Amino acid sequence: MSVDNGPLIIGFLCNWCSYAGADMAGTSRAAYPANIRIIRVPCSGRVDPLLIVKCFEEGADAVLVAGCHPGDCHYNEGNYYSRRRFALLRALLDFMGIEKERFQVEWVSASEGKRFAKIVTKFTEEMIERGSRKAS
Amino acid sequence: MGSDFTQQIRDKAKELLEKGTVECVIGYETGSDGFSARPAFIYEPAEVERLVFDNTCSHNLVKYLLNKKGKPTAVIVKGCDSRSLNLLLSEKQIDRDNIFIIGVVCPGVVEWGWNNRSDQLQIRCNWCRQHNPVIYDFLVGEPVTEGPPDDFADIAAMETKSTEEREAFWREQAEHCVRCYACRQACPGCYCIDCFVEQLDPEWVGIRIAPEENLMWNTIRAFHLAGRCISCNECERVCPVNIPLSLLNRRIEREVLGLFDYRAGMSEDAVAPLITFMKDEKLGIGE
Amino acid sequence: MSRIGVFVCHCGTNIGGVVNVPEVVEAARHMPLVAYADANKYTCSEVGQASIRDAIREQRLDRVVIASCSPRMHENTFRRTVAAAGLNPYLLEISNIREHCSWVHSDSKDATAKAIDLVRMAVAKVARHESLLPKQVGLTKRALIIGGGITGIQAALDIASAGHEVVLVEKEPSIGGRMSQLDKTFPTLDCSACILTPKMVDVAQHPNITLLTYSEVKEVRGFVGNFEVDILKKAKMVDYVKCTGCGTCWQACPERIPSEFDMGLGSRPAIYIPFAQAVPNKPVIDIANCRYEKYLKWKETEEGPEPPQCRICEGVCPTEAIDRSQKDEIITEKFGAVVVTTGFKTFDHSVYGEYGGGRYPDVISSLELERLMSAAGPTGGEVLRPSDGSHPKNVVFIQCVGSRDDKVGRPYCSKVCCMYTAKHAIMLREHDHEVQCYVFYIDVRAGGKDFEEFARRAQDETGALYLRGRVSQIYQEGKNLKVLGEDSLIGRPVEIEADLVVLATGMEPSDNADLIAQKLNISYNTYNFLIEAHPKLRPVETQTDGIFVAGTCVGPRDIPDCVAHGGAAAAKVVALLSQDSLTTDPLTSIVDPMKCVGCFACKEVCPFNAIDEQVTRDKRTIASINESLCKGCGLCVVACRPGAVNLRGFTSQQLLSEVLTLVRG
Amino acid sequence: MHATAAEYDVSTRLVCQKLGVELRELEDWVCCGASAAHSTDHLLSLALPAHTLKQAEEKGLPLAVPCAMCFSRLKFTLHELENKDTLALVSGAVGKELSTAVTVKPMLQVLADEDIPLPIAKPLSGLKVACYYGCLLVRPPEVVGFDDAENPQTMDHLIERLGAEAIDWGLKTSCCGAGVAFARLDVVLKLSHRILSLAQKSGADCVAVACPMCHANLDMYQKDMTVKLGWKTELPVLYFTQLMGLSLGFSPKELLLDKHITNPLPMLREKKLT
Repeated sequence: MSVDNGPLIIGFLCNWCSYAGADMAGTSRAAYPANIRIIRVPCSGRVDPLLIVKCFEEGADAVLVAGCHPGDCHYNEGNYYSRRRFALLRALLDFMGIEKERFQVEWVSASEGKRFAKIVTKFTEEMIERGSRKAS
Repeated sequence: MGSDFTQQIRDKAKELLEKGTVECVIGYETGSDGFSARPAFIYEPAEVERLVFDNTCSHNLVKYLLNKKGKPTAVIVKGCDSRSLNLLLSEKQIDRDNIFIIGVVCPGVVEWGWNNRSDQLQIRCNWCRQHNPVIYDFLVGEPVTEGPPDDFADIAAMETKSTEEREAFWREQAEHCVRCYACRQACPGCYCIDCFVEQLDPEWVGIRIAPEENLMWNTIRAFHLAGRCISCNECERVCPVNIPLSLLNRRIEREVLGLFDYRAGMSEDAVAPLITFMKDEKLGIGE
Repeated sequence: MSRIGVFVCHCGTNIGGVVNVPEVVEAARHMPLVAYADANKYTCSEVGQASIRDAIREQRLDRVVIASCSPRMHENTFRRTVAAAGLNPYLLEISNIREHCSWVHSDSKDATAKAIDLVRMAVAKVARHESLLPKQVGLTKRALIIGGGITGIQAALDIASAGHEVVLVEKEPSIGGRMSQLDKTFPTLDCSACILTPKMVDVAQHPNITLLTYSEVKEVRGFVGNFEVDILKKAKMVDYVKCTGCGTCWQACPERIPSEFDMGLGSRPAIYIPFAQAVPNKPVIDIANCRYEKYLKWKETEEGPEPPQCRICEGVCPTEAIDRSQKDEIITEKFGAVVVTTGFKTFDHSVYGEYGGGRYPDVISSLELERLMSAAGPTGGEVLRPSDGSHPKNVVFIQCVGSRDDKVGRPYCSKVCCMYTAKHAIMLREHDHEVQCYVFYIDVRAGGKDFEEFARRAQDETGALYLRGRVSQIYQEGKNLKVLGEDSLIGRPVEIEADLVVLATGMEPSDNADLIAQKLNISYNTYNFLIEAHPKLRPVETQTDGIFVAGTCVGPRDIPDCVAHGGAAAAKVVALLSQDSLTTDPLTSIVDPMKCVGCFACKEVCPFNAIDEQVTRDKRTIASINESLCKGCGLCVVACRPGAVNLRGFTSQQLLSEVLTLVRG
Repeated sequence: MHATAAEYDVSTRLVCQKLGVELRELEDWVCCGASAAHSTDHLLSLALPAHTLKQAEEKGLPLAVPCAMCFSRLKFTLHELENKDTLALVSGAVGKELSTAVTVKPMLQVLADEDIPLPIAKPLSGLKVACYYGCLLVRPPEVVGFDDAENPQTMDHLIERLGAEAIDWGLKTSCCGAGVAFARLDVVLKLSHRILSLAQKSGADCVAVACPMCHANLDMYQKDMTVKLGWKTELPVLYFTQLMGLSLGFSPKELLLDKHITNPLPMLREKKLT
């Protein structure tokens, strides 16, 4: 892990909306902190809760999952399932001592580059404030 | 109650075996300590006298049906156990046509008393709202009125702790865990041929016994039962190091009930909450 | 052991200006399994691509990571590059260090550290890529068209003329759709029937087209190139082989039922063709209203008074074509492509209480006016008002009824109403010079060739008075209607005494558009309009390959647009059917039969019905993926607890190794 | 109600007594603030009705409101209080913990309840009545939730039960101009005139109303209409409660039928209803 200072945030972005949204942040030069590492997935519905738990067990400070807005899923329904899965996972993780603030799910469309940058900036700042999980 | 229930079960088992309706009756018999029930597999009409039913009949026998695929079998279920029948039917793990269900209106089951008969009810009976079987072919006992909805006081108590305290609590539990997987073996919902925890590629859980790996196991075990756990609490009962697994299961259960108004195993054709959705629901995710 | 090559792109200064590219290259050289690492000024240039091809050959690389712009940009370019050097194109991974790194971070140190991480993740992932080969599947070179309006007619004719077989399914007894109900068409005022009827006849006579009227699609199975469709053929009770369409029966039938075609303003018999130019020009018996059928129904129970037996049609038919033994029948046909052209219906204006809620007979919809103006309509083309049959002189038009109105849940513009109202104003004046038209409008939307000129003509030449504003109330005063509204341009209430009020009712999808969409597994919006794959770039395709949509079932549009749309869908179908086999994307899910426990959670969540049940040799029922249907979303992978399902290109192993590489460093 | 609308007050009380509907007047009711409050201060326009609502809530009784304007303000307040922030704000202003657990009904709805039997002494046969609801009783529908906003039927059904004929006409819920009653008399005259003339053209012998403001506008200005708009005849305007009273056997005097400016008695005499 080479984020020397500050939290490590892992982002799972669906290929069709949010990954494209992050691309759009790039093309519109909407800057955000460099703490996030993005993993491309076809759909937010491909993000296995096992992966999320694994991120946290291995010491990641925060996880962001982003997918198409409900109703806009490239695969019609994927984000509806992820919404349910993550609602339960978030509750379980929080119960087990991983604050729900550390696991964020957002809907970001391909045109919301600026919004993506804003979300990541705010998320990173929050995580800096909370401090590293390892340190706590 | 005990002797009467026992007699009814024996009579029914005898009838089923004699008629050839089933080739095996899975029930309870008195164990080696002379008073605690243990699972019994009865193949001959003559052996039905081994069968008993009392408040030590804790095991969820539905689990054993998974080994009886394709064979006509009768099984004795309490209220909670009966919900796991619906779970396995909806997940196509058992075939209704091959199963004869002897439902028993559950009087509550007691803790295992080691050398003495205990009269302490197990904690699952405190929150149980399913003394009456939800599915059966033959019912033993008069259906009772179920209590008011569960208030999940145990979960609320845990939630009064700070996040740090909760993390420390579960880390400590994880340090105790020896990954014996007894919880999995007792659970009727755990029937994967190749459990994720033992897979090497992908290696979701490291093979070493370390707290973070143990925590991964316990978290995912609970999550794989999200919307499927039927609260028989056999996992917690069989845990040799007394990890309070019910807290995890019931935290999710409360969420599933709150968000989706769903209780697992209440009917054969119910669709579990994680494999369906509603378009306009608000779940506090991405809003 | 893999030999991975890593190529880091400067992208001029786009990446190189922020990320220390040499440092990334140096770091890459020390990553596990990396045999070679280098930088390029512009990787996507021919020079850059050539250097990758050369390196693959010279360094015997078997996998490639390219750290450059977004994979959404050049993944396909670089797949071709590595394929040209003899590698399987799927043994490539792109690391996005431009859009996700250099363009959004300014601190060189942070950006470089992140770029190294991103490359490390890509290396970990590419090590677990597999060679993949696209599969070929055959296809049936036939097309199904659902809906025989102008759009469906156009699509059918175009596909059939390209040499492919077409089955056109229409639920009514005749094709023609809404266009056949219209009198004239804007902006040229040519007669709707005159331009439509020849096309309808072409359909009937085309050797490649099978016409199934009075039929509905029941069920659709299969996938692109290989659909299997159950079609319900409703009993017509008339033998179309014997019937000559002479009309004796429908003239003799004593029953009278409000005519659907005439919007209830006229009547039709129980054995009927909907309109004179119907195709096929042969009747059906409306079983629910036929006297003899009612008698037969009564005989089953003998409850209530005995209805009269009739059977007059049977008596008068010169060819003995009436066949009461016919039953509803379901046939199954195979198709390679489906075009949905189910069209529209008009908004039901009775929800507007302020316009009388349907209570006033002289408040009519514009489609009703079309029927009143049509020479073939119930009044023979004389515009007579429904209440007393008099000639209306003062006619008020109200625009946007069921359009641009959130209050009734129809916020969209129906696009055609401004123009057809202009047409009505012109036509009414032509019918009767004393008519004065008033048009209450929000905006006059006349975007289209010759449209604005046409709308102007209604105002300038025919003296129609356009009032910008909505009508607040209509009430009956004596024989006439009082219309209260506002002219918002002068900011004054206006009051008009009208003989007839015509509501420009908007378009909404036909009944059951949602059910058809569900059968075809395509999406629809909250108003039940079908959703195209992309609103601009893929206007007639859907998310389901091989299913196309066209015409007003997708959204409001006029006749020229519908014809163009139908033709566009036909072109797509022809392009599909002209292939001899179809190539499937190999990035699909796969099932490990040893791990599958047969719970079929995967099948529940699959949005594409791509999961089948399969029985193994040891008699276990397990899941198997239909790779032609699978779109690679991976929902099934997550639903699968034992991890029996995996997604090629995004396997659990790959995603996990990306995470572990990152967190363990 | 005690002054200009005494006819409404008296007839309502008589009818209620006869039907066994017990009315209890709130001791500390305050003005609903219409229309001064809601055009000047939003919070005040909620706080005034809220005070009255609170009393009804404390009494645990449904609130029957004779005036359409008061009804409208009370319903609006309830509607706005559904919002938690507004609820907190208004609670602060009133100085009491408010809730939305109060039932507010127009008097018309209370008396038109078909579960209450009508001991008809004298059916109003031959009388053609134009039922006029006005705008505030039924609008906006999502706030007041009473009958159909364009073509309401509650009063029509009631009038038919009295033995009279309720005519079908199109201006049942049109505005009489009460909102600008003092500022723009010309508007009031025009709007009220339109209502009266349609009622008359539609064959009505009289107009029945359920609101003091509607009554005032329609009844009071008929003379002015004659001068300014050429209104030729007179059309009596009665409270629906007066018509109820008449059919329940009360005398015109008891019902203060002689107090109207447009005298209904000649018409009633002609119809043999007095």
